[in-house]
Amino acid sequence: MRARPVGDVILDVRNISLSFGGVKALTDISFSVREHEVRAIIGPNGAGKSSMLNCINGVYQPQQGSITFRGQTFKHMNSRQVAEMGVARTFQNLALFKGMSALDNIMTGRNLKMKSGLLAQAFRNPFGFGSAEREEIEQREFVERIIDFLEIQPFRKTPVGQLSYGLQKRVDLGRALAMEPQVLLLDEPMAGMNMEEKQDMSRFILDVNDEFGTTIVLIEHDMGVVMDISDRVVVLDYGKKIGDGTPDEVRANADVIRAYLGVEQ
Amino acid sequence: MFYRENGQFKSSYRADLALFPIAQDRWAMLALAAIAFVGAPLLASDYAFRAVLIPFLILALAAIGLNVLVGYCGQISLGTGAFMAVGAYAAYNLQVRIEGMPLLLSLLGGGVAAAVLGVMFGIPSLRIRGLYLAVATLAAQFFVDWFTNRVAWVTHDSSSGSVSVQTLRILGHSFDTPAQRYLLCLALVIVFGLLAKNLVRGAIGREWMAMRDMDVAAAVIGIRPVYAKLTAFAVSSFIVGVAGALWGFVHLGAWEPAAFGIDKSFQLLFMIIIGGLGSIAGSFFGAAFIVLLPLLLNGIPRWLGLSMSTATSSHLEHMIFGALIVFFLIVEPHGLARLWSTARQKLRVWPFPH
Amino acid sequence: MGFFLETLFGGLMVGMLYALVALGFVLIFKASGVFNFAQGAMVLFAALAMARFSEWLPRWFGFDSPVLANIGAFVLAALCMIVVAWLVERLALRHLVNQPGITLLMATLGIGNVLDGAGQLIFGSAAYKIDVGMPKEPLIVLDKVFDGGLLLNTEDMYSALAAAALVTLLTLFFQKTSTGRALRAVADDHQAAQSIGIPLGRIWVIVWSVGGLVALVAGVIWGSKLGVQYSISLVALKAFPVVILGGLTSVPGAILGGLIIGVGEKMSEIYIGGHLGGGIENWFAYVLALAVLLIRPQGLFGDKIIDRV
Amino acid sequence: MHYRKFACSAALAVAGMAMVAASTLAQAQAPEQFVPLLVYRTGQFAPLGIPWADGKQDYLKLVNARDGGVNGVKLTYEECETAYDASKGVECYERLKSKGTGASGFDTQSTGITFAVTDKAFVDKVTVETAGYGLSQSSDGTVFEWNFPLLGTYWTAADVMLQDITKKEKGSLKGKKIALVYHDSPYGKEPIPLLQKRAAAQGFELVLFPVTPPGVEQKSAWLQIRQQKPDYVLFWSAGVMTPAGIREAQASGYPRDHIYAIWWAGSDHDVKDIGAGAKGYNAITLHNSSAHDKVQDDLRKYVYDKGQGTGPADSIGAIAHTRGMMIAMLQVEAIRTAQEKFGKGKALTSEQVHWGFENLNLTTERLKALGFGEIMRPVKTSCANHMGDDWARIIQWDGGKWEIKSDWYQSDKTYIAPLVKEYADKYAKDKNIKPRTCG
Repeated sequence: MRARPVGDVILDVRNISLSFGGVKALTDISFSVREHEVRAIIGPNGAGKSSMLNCINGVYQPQQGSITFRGQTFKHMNSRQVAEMGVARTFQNLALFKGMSALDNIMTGRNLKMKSGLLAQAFRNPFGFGSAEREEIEQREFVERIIDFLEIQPFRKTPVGQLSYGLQKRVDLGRALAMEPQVLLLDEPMAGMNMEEKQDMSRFILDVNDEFGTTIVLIEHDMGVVMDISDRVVVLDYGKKIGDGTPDEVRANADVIRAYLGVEQ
Repeated sequence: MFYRENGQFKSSYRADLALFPIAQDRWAMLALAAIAFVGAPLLASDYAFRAVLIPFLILALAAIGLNVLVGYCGQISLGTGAFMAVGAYAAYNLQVRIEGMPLLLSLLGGGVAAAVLGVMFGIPSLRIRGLYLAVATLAAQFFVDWFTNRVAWVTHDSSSGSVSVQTLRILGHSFDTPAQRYLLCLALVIVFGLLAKNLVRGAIGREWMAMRDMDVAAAVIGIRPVYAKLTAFAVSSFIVGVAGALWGFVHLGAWEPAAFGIDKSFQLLFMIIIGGLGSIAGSFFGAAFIVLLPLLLNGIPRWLGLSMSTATSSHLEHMIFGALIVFFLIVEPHGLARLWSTARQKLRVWPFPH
Repeated sequence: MGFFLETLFGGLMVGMLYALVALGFVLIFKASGVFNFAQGAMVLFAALAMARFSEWLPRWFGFDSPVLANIGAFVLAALCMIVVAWLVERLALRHLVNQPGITLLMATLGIGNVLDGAGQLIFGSAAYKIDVGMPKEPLIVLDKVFDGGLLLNTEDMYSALAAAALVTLLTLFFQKTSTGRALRAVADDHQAAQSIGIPLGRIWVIVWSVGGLVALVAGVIWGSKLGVQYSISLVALKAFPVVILGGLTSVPGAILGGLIIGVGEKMSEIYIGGHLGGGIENWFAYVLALAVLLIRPQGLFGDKIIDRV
Repeated sequence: MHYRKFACSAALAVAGMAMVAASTLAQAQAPEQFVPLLVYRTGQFAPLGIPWADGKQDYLKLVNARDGGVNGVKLTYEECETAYDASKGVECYERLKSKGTGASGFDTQSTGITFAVTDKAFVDKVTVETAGYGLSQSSDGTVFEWNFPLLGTYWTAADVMLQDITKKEKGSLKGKKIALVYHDSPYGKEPIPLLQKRAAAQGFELVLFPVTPPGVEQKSAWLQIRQQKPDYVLFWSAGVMTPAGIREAQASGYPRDHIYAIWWAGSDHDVKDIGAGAKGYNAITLHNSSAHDKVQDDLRKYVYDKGQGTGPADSIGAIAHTRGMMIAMLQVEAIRTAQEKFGKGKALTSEQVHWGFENLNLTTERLKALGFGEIMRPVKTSCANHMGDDWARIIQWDGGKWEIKSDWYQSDKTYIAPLVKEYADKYAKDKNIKPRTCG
């Protein structure tokens, strides 16, 4: 089985409610994520899955509820704090930096780690004065490890815009990994992939979870995948939580079957 | 073929991170520098210096500054002229008010002043986006136009509000001949060009581009929009400010506020569009283009011996400018810089198609 | 008191004239997502055409009825603007579909330059005259109430009325006609519009033509006020704060924005300007707009912007 | 294919560079005197710039056609479009300054360009001729060795306007209120110091109304004028600001005949389209614009009838056109004068022509001979006095044409001289120039 056993709660979401104008996107959502586990959020389109993630990393400010991370409780998360606390995120419809190379995209993931100031960077030089060059090289080395891990060496310098969809998804993941996150939020990492790509991606996700012990919160439509790789599953429907538990429990949950898996009966 | 990289292996990331990883480029750059520093001073005429090379260099510098903001950070500004003006007037005041103020310090001071204003007018960018911001930056333009005109202090109480600078001396060495002034500009442009290049290829540069390409994602990976945007505004206006100071001190020598009017702002914007958004080299291409095109347009008829009225040629100039801008936006949004790198790519793989 | 009212009315009327120019921006932005920096150039181009044709037509066809000349000139100028719109769509816009707004904006800067050059090349760059019989002498009312009476600028008044009429027409056009509705559809979503079979290209030509006609009316009004010369293209600079204040996508916004800016300008110049040495109205308009944007980044009536990831 | 495009444009650019360089290696041939013509036929001020440029070129053509040049020295010329832009102006200046045997003086037609080239002129030893514009203190030849604000400065204008007003007011302006509505730029601000001085001395109140360029909208200024009811309005405008201002004056019911406009706002194109609306509008002029004289007839005879006119024939006699010819005439006479010293029939250097500018002496007879007798008054320059004699008079628009309203005035030196001294000294100090001694 896996190297690191599932630990205690690392991220605890309490009674989150979010609405745009009159429209309710999330109503009173609560669930918890345990260290090292793979936690899936499923639900039909428009169920509020992405909104949930957006609340967690402070893109949206929920009107009610709180989020507890490693014992610290927040009403409003600010993206910067979240990032500093080690939460990384990939995006449903690619949010890569189109104008930049794969390498640079992943390098941005290291920005939090780069400390040298504006002047230091301006006067960066190969002669060993100042911190900038050294830092750049250190971080580059780390990023190269990720590049190897994701097997995208040949595309380092290619502008991501020109990469295939599958590869872009990997770069997206790479950018998140570059932050050395403790919790990794994956928003439909396999959407629009073919079987083979999906298998690769699942492998990467499990490896990450395994090798680095990264806790993973995953939104995915492909039930097969979800049931295979996740330890516990939250089910959302119309912004409400209708189920929570192990894959088997969820499979057995009547509401879930009605709302979601119903089609399969 | 010309660009044969076989046998050039990069054994370290440092090598790969070098400014010009490919040997040919390094040589080309050295050659270029040699021409600029040695060739030009020997060959060029007064006219070439004063009317072509010096304005070209200064505008290129300003374009680099604007490119940091627009090309790299994606915050469009229509108030560049204002920041040039602030640079020029600040430098002027440092010169006339402080006895024995070193010229270089005043120039840098101009930059700092512009940077401060830049940050002030950058603050709205945290809330206002895109087109709204673009128009809002005009506020800077018109405010500074008025301020430099109205506040006598700015012009050292000169009767008409025009200012005029003394002879330029650095460390007791005075820069009178066009060649000397050219070299002064060249040196400054190269220094600031390199600094800018360092910034855009480093961490902060990546932050800027991240903001430009997808600000939400950028925030999520821990980039602070405030920091990224305001640094972009500061750096950009600093460089633009220095350029403005040079424009006033070296190119014009004496000027009225109109010298930094809204036309300048647009002219610079054209430069970076044509030269290449998000490219330092592009800034140079753009500046060269904008400086040379008018000369060509009213030169060509003369050299071909056919007489075209000055009015006609300047109307044509407008039209060709406009047409080219649209053309570039359609065909090559990355401007001359991209054309150049495509050409280079071709040379690298020549004779093979790719 | 009397003076205050005069300032107020003055501001309102000038505001209406700004709104007229601003309207061009809004129409085009609504339907093609383009912030048309060329609007000023279009005003100049239209005004030049109007002025010159009204001068040439009588010469060409040997008649001397100013009314006829004006009507003929207006029609020809209108045709010119439609051709311009068609060319713009052909040569520029259609190649820039779905480009980011900033790219489009820069493109219009280019188009503006072309129009400036072309206009003056074809029609000349001296000062020309448009005379559509606007009254010039002032109207003094209520001279019982205030000493010196209350001065009304008749020309501005008529111009403002013309502007108001135009606005009503356009609103009707957008609400009632099928084309108008198509335009609104396109405005809301290009792809969707295309998918339900609205030909984007044609719509754009239409909306740019409408923008051109608005520019023509603005050109006639400003031209008969100032005479036609290069500088009237600069009235656009007066309209920018109006558009962003009112919101790029809202016709009523343009009108209200115009009135606010108009009044704000005059009030600031007259009541604050003195203490600052005067000449502040130009930047004050922009600062006013900026201030509003800080509270409502999409302008008073603009559509709200939400991030989706 | 991008590459090909790029190659082409690159080639073009290189070629251009080469040509530009080549074109500057000007070589002198058979006695020809080069006159640079900086003009703006486009942009904001084109309506003024076009007739002005035509006038300058027409006169040179006339001299060549009628007299075969100056003592046999053909006048060559080249126009360079500045669009009133300082940087473009500098380019023109640099391109033309050393053409032929050297440029024989620049009429920059622009305040901004004058500022920018003044410094360069010091170094290049080229004359900058700014008849009726430029820095007023530059009439002090000891400091401004190379500037010639011939015939009058803005201080002349302001002074003469006030003289005329004083006359209208039976000799006293005490307790009067006089407004200055000005183009908010160095050009528009130039008269303020003198006006303040006179206001203090004559006891009238001076109120200032800056109008932000381009001045398409100046309602607030005129509303305030309507409220404060100044007795007179001095109107220092340019370009579109002029018609816009007159319109506002009309619309706010301010009597046009109490407006005094500077010469740049007193040309035909400024008022003719407004017609009756501008009836009574006063302007100051350096010359009898409405008068026709031999020079115009000659111009028709020798140039326009041969179809070699620069502009439309009907612009002959227009104020701006006449002024253009006058400026060109002064330049030609400077050349002629210089030839007296450096050799008749010889092509002269810029520096030699400068001597001519400094020793101009156009007597009534001479002017008559030149065909300018009706148009202007005698003028005599010297090493110290680069303005010469500043004669100006007031003209008035009667709804259809300009009419001469006043006799010739000359500025009152008791007000101007000390100002010139003060500002010239300040300039000298700022630029640490050592004033030369004239004698």
